[in-house]
Amino acid sequence: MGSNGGGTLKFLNRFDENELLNAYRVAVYSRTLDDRIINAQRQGIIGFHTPSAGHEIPQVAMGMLLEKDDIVINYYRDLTLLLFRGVPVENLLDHFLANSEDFSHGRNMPDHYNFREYGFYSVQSPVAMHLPFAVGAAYAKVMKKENGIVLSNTGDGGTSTGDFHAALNFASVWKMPIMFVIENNGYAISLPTSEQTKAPIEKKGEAYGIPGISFDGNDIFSALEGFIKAFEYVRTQRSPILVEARIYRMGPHSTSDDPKKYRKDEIVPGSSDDPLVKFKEKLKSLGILNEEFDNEIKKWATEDIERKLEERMKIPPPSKETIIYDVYENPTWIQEEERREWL
Amino acid sequence: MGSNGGGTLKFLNRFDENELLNAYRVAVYSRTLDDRIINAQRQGIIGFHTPSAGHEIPQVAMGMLLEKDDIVINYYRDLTLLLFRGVPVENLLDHFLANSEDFSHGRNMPDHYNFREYGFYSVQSPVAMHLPFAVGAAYAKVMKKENGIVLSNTGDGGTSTGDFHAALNFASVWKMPIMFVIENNGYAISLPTSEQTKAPIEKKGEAYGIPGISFDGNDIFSALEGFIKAFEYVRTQRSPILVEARIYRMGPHSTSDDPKKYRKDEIVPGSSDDPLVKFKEKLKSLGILNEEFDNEIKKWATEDIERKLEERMKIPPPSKETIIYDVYENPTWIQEEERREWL
Amino acid sequence: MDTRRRKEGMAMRQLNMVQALNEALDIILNTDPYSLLLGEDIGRDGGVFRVTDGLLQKYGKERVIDTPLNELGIVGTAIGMAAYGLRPIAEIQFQDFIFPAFDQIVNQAAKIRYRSGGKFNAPVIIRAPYGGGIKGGLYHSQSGESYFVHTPGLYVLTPSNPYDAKGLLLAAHKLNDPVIFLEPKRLYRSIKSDVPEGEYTIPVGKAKKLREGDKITIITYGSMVPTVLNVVDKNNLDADVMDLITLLPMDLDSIISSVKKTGRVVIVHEAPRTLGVGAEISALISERAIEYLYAPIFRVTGFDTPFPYANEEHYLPDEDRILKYVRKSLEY
Amino acid sequence: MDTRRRKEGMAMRQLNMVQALNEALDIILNTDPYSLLLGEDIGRDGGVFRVTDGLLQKYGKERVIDTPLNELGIVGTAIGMAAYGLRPIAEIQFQDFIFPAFDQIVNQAAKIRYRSGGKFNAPVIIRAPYGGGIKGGLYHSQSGESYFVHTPGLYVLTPSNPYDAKGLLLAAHKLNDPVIFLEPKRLYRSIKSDVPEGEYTIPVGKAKKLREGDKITIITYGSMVPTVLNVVDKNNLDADVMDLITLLPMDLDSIISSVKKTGRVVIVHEAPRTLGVGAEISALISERAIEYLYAPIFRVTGFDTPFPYANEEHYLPDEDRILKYVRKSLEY
Ligand SMILES: Cc1ncc(C[n+]2csc(CCOP(=O)(O)OP(=O)(O)O)c2C)c(N)n1
Ligand SMILES: Cc1ncc(C[n+]2csc(CCOP(=O)(O)OP(=O)(O)O)c2C)c(N)n1
Ligand SMILES: [Mg+2]
Ligand SMILES: [Mg+2]
Repeated sequence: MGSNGGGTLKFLNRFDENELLNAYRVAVYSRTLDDRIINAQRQGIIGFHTPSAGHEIPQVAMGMLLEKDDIVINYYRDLTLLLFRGVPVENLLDHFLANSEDFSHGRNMPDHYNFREYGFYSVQSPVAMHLPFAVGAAYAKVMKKENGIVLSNTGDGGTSTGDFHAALNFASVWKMPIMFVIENNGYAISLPTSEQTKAPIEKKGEAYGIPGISFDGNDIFSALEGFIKAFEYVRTQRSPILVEARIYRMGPHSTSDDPKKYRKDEIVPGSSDDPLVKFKEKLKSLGILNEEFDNEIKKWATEDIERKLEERMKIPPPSKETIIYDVYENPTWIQEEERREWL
Repeated sequence: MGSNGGGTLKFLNRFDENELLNAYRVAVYSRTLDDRIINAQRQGIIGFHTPSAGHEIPQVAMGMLLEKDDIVINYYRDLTLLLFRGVPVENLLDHFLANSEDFSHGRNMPDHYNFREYGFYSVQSPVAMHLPFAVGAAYAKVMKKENGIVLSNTGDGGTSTGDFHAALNFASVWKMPIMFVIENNGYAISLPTSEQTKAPIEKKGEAYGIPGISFDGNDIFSALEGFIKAFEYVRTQRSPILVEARIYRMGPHSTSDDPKKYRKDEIVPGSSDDPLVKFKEKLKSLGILNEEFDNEIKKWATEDIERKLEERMKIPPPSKETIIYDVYENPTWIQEEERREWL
Repeated sequence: MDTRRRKEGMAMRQLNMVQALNEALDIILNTDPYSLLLGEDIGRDGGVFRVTDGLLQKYGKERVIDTPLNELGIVGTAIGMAAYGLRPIAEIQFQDFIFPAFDQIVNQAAKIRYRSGGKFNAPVIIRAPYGGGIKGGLYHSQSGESYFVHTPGLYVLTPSNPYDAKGLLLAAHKLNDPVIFLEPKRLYRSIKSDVPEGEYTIPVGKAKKLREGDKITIITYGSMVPTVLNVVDKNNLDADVMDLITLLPMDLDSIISSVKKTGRVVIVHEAPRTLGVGAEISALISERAIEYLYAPIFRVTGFDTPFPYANEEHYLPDEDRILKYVRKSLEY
Repeated sequence: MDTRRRKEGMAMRQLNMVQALNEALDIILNTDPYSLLLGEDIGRDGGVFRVTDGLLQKYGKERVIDTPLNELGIVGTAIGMAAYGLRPIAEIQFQDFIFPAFDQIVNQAAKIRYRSGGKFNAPVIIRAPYGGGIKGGLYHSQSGESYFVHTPGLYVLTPSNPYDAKGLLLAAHKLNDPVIFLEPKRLYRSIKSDVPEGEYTIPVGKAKKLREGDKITIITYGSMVPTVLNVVDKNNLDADVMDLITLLPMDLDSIISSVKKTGRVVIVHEAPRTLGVGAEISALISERAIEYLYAPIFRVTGFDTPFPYANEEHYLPDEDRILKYVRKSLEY
């Protein structure tokens, strides 16, 4: 870290203070939204949520290094990354509320995002099922001579699936420009990573001839440093890499989950171990942020979300006819008949 | 190698010359049978065969180290190992001929063996589908406090499957006494191993915290040495290991395959590179075997197989009612009705 | 609900289906030393629906196994355990996630006895919550029973109330072939019934007649049973209501004799219509009793679409939809 | 066989189904730069049935890909390719080995359009040889079409002769949704028919009437078509013979109008009876045309067992079995 002249600080030879501050702002906004959605779930406004508290740091780091042409094939715990890449919170709220403005007419459970316009794929529930898909997406990019790379992330539990195995092997044999990111938050619902696998996750690439890299994802600078290396590798070698960001899932797995049944919380939100608090302290010590400004950011986030939530809640639910749309490009007689008969 | 006194040679501190000679005899018998089955297929006597020429050495090595209580969950290219563990050639021929004496009433394609009495599982076609099964078998052994370990083998192609991934991970997490053997014969039908994966196969265990070992499976002493270490590890550590025996599939993938479409043969049967010829030369140089005795063995094998084949060919085909047996312990009304109506 | 089978001397309690299933598992683990459970989050967490709650504490990690996240591994290893003498009961967290294990179920479990000429068999029970009604969207609501009913070598069972759930799971444990045990998650906690303590079994392959009537036969199973009973009771329908319970092999005799009596049939299930279980029921009837029919055989089912989140109440067959077709049949 | 659709000016050659399919793939690769093939042994080896013979040499490794041994990977990556603008055609070496990819097919390909509100779709064709008749035993003979026909979001197609095979594969390539393309391997080389050079398509969703008659409707598809035609021709049956070609969505109108004309139906397929495609056909008929029937709807199918090696000729429906039920229907 240090100055590279011209009066502007350059961190890691790359990011100026505005970029860091922006990252912090997105992380705070994401946490605020996360909390509000959990709350809304308790109020019965929203059906379900998989909180992303604890995942913000690696996600803003990825956001800072992704380029416009990069495609992200992501999973259900990526709220921060969606915000970072510019998905309007209105669209997110429409999705959470499953209202008629939602991209899929409210067909999906919350957190099953779909923002193609912002460089994302559509999230499905089956863990890691999107990883082979990501390899195919990379293949299309290469064949069509498009710029950019593919980033595909999943959880530590995802590494146990057959999809992970297929995806890493195909990516390696085909030499695809793809970054596999494991957001290792220590748990797959109740299963600690130590029982998910007996190998360090970063070593799992070796079975396919794919290099691995692992770092403390709770610290913004170590996350940035790690991701800089990883992106550099994929962009220059046009080859796959496996990235492990070691983080901690601070909340429950989902709003249906009660972690007290299976663990003692190791990192409590808001405590000095909370990666967001550590991020703040770092920025403060660098002279980029002070308490007052931090409070302003938080106030803005809370009010912005509140206002927009209230607004989006007025949107009516999707019409029931939407049940039969989009099964095929053109409905077959079966869907047509079902619509006529029932909807 | 060397003498350990008492007038008897002990090889690798373990095997005497009779054991080596027996191994050679089984390997020769296996090759002879293999050739005869291919021939029988051409004559239209037998429907199909996946030749095991080139696989004999690691299989006799396994056979020499397996103990009675060990279970083998094997694949379709293990003729030699079946012979080594005492499966009568009559039973093998009944299976190849799919006659009424076959264990499953001729329901399976040839090479889909099933010899539980000799410590084997039942072979199915889907590549590597038996590996998770093997882990479960090991679990049963451990839970029932039975002696012995589980050995499960498959081809290089098998390492790409989701079954391989699941099996190695579960075996590691559960710490099961199981030896995974990859008979890497260089090809999965037409795909060379170099396009199957970009990692050395022995390294694939590292993704699961399982040690790997690799050796030249064309040489009896290096195969024995490798397997001695591997068995020792599994028996003493009661933990999984991954073994790669590097061999070469000398024949076609199956009697339906024409390797000329995709490769030039690197090792020609009967040439000085043929592992069986190398085995013979080794035994000769050790003074255990001479050409005359070798000819006797081969003559005996040929005649024995010929006689038994002729005999087993007289056995009638399975009755058609057998189609509906063994779907369930007791047929449901559906099978019963189908039998009454059609068989 | 069903108290006709109450056994002499067995204490009864009102339990919900989760409790009843938990009790069945407890009995199995307690009485069969070679039985064990495996699945994701079934141990410490007690299962995401709490069906295995408390069993890890009681029987230990060797017999209540929290597995890595891999359904192929869960089912594949369970088959190996079963073939070598254990009695594994695997949980698939949601039936929607059973498909990575589909190969193991269809190509291994269902065929092991056949291909080995009876030398091996796989007495494994695969439990999976299925169906909608909990706002689960595309991937926490599927009713995939057809995929298994089309696979000879399997048993496919599904209870519709706590009493049957316990007795059916205990019955499944006695079968020496693989069982797909589908639990209608919508009914996990929504109904209670008298459940005896201790062991009892529900016969496999037998449907239950929940209402006796002369004018129409309504055939259903699993989560649609309470809805169908509501329609019948509220509208005083003179209907035979059959709860299939066993989907493979279906209780042909009961179906045919009811149809011969009433001459009218409506089949109700959540799964999509095309090749839903209703198709087989319909085909069995028109092969064997077509001349007894006064009306077409109607199917009231989920739509031929994936399962939607926001509009699930419109996706699921409701009382109106069922009644409409019952009337249509009666007035035909 | 069918020459009615012969196009003006197109040269005809007698080809077998393997050659016809190879030609269709050649045309696709030649005219659509974003099309590509992937699968096991499809490149150097030209496919174990030689359907892709010569195409690697012509179009290179980037577009004719020999993949590692993993069906999940083949289908999963193909879906990703398709969603991002390519037109992949995946080969599964035998349909029996498609199950490791079942999750990708059912949960990903079939649902991608729906869950993304049409933002993504997966125009992938999954080709797979299926059915018996080549002495393949349990794992090289399965007819698993039901598993796919029960899955909304998929097209399921199967040709019964070289002419249709080529035109249907070309038609599949124009669909913007996933297609399961089942090739009856028994007919790969056993029949030849006139096949035009160049491009033509067979309409998806339309059955073909191969014989026109008044007394009975025989509905079949895929490998059973020649057997059914033999029965009809040898016995001079006055029968409508329908080759479904598209199994999802089925050609309801043609089925119903034929049944209304003849009043008698026999359905023939290789797959096991329980929830075979015949069940849906039967159910559709008894929902919509039951009052036109003079006889029960009969199904002549493979048995509800795994597929045996030694006795496959007894497992497969043969002319006698079909004729027996045709007679039973006619005499009812
Ligand atoms: C194939 C499959 N099996 C089971 C589930 C149920 N499930 C949802 S999330 C989850 C745990 C995922 O853990 P991890 O991959 O570590 O991601 P995290 O939720 O911790 O971010 C499980 C078991 C599922 N969605 N898909
Ligand atoms: C799941 C599955 N996919 C495809 C096949 C077709 N197939 C049979 S053997 C084989 C190659 C296996 O190669 P390898 O594992 O190296 O074993 P080898 O035959 O070389 O001993 C293939 C692709 C199959 N049997 N199972
Ligand atoms: Mg996790
Ligand atoms: Mg090989």
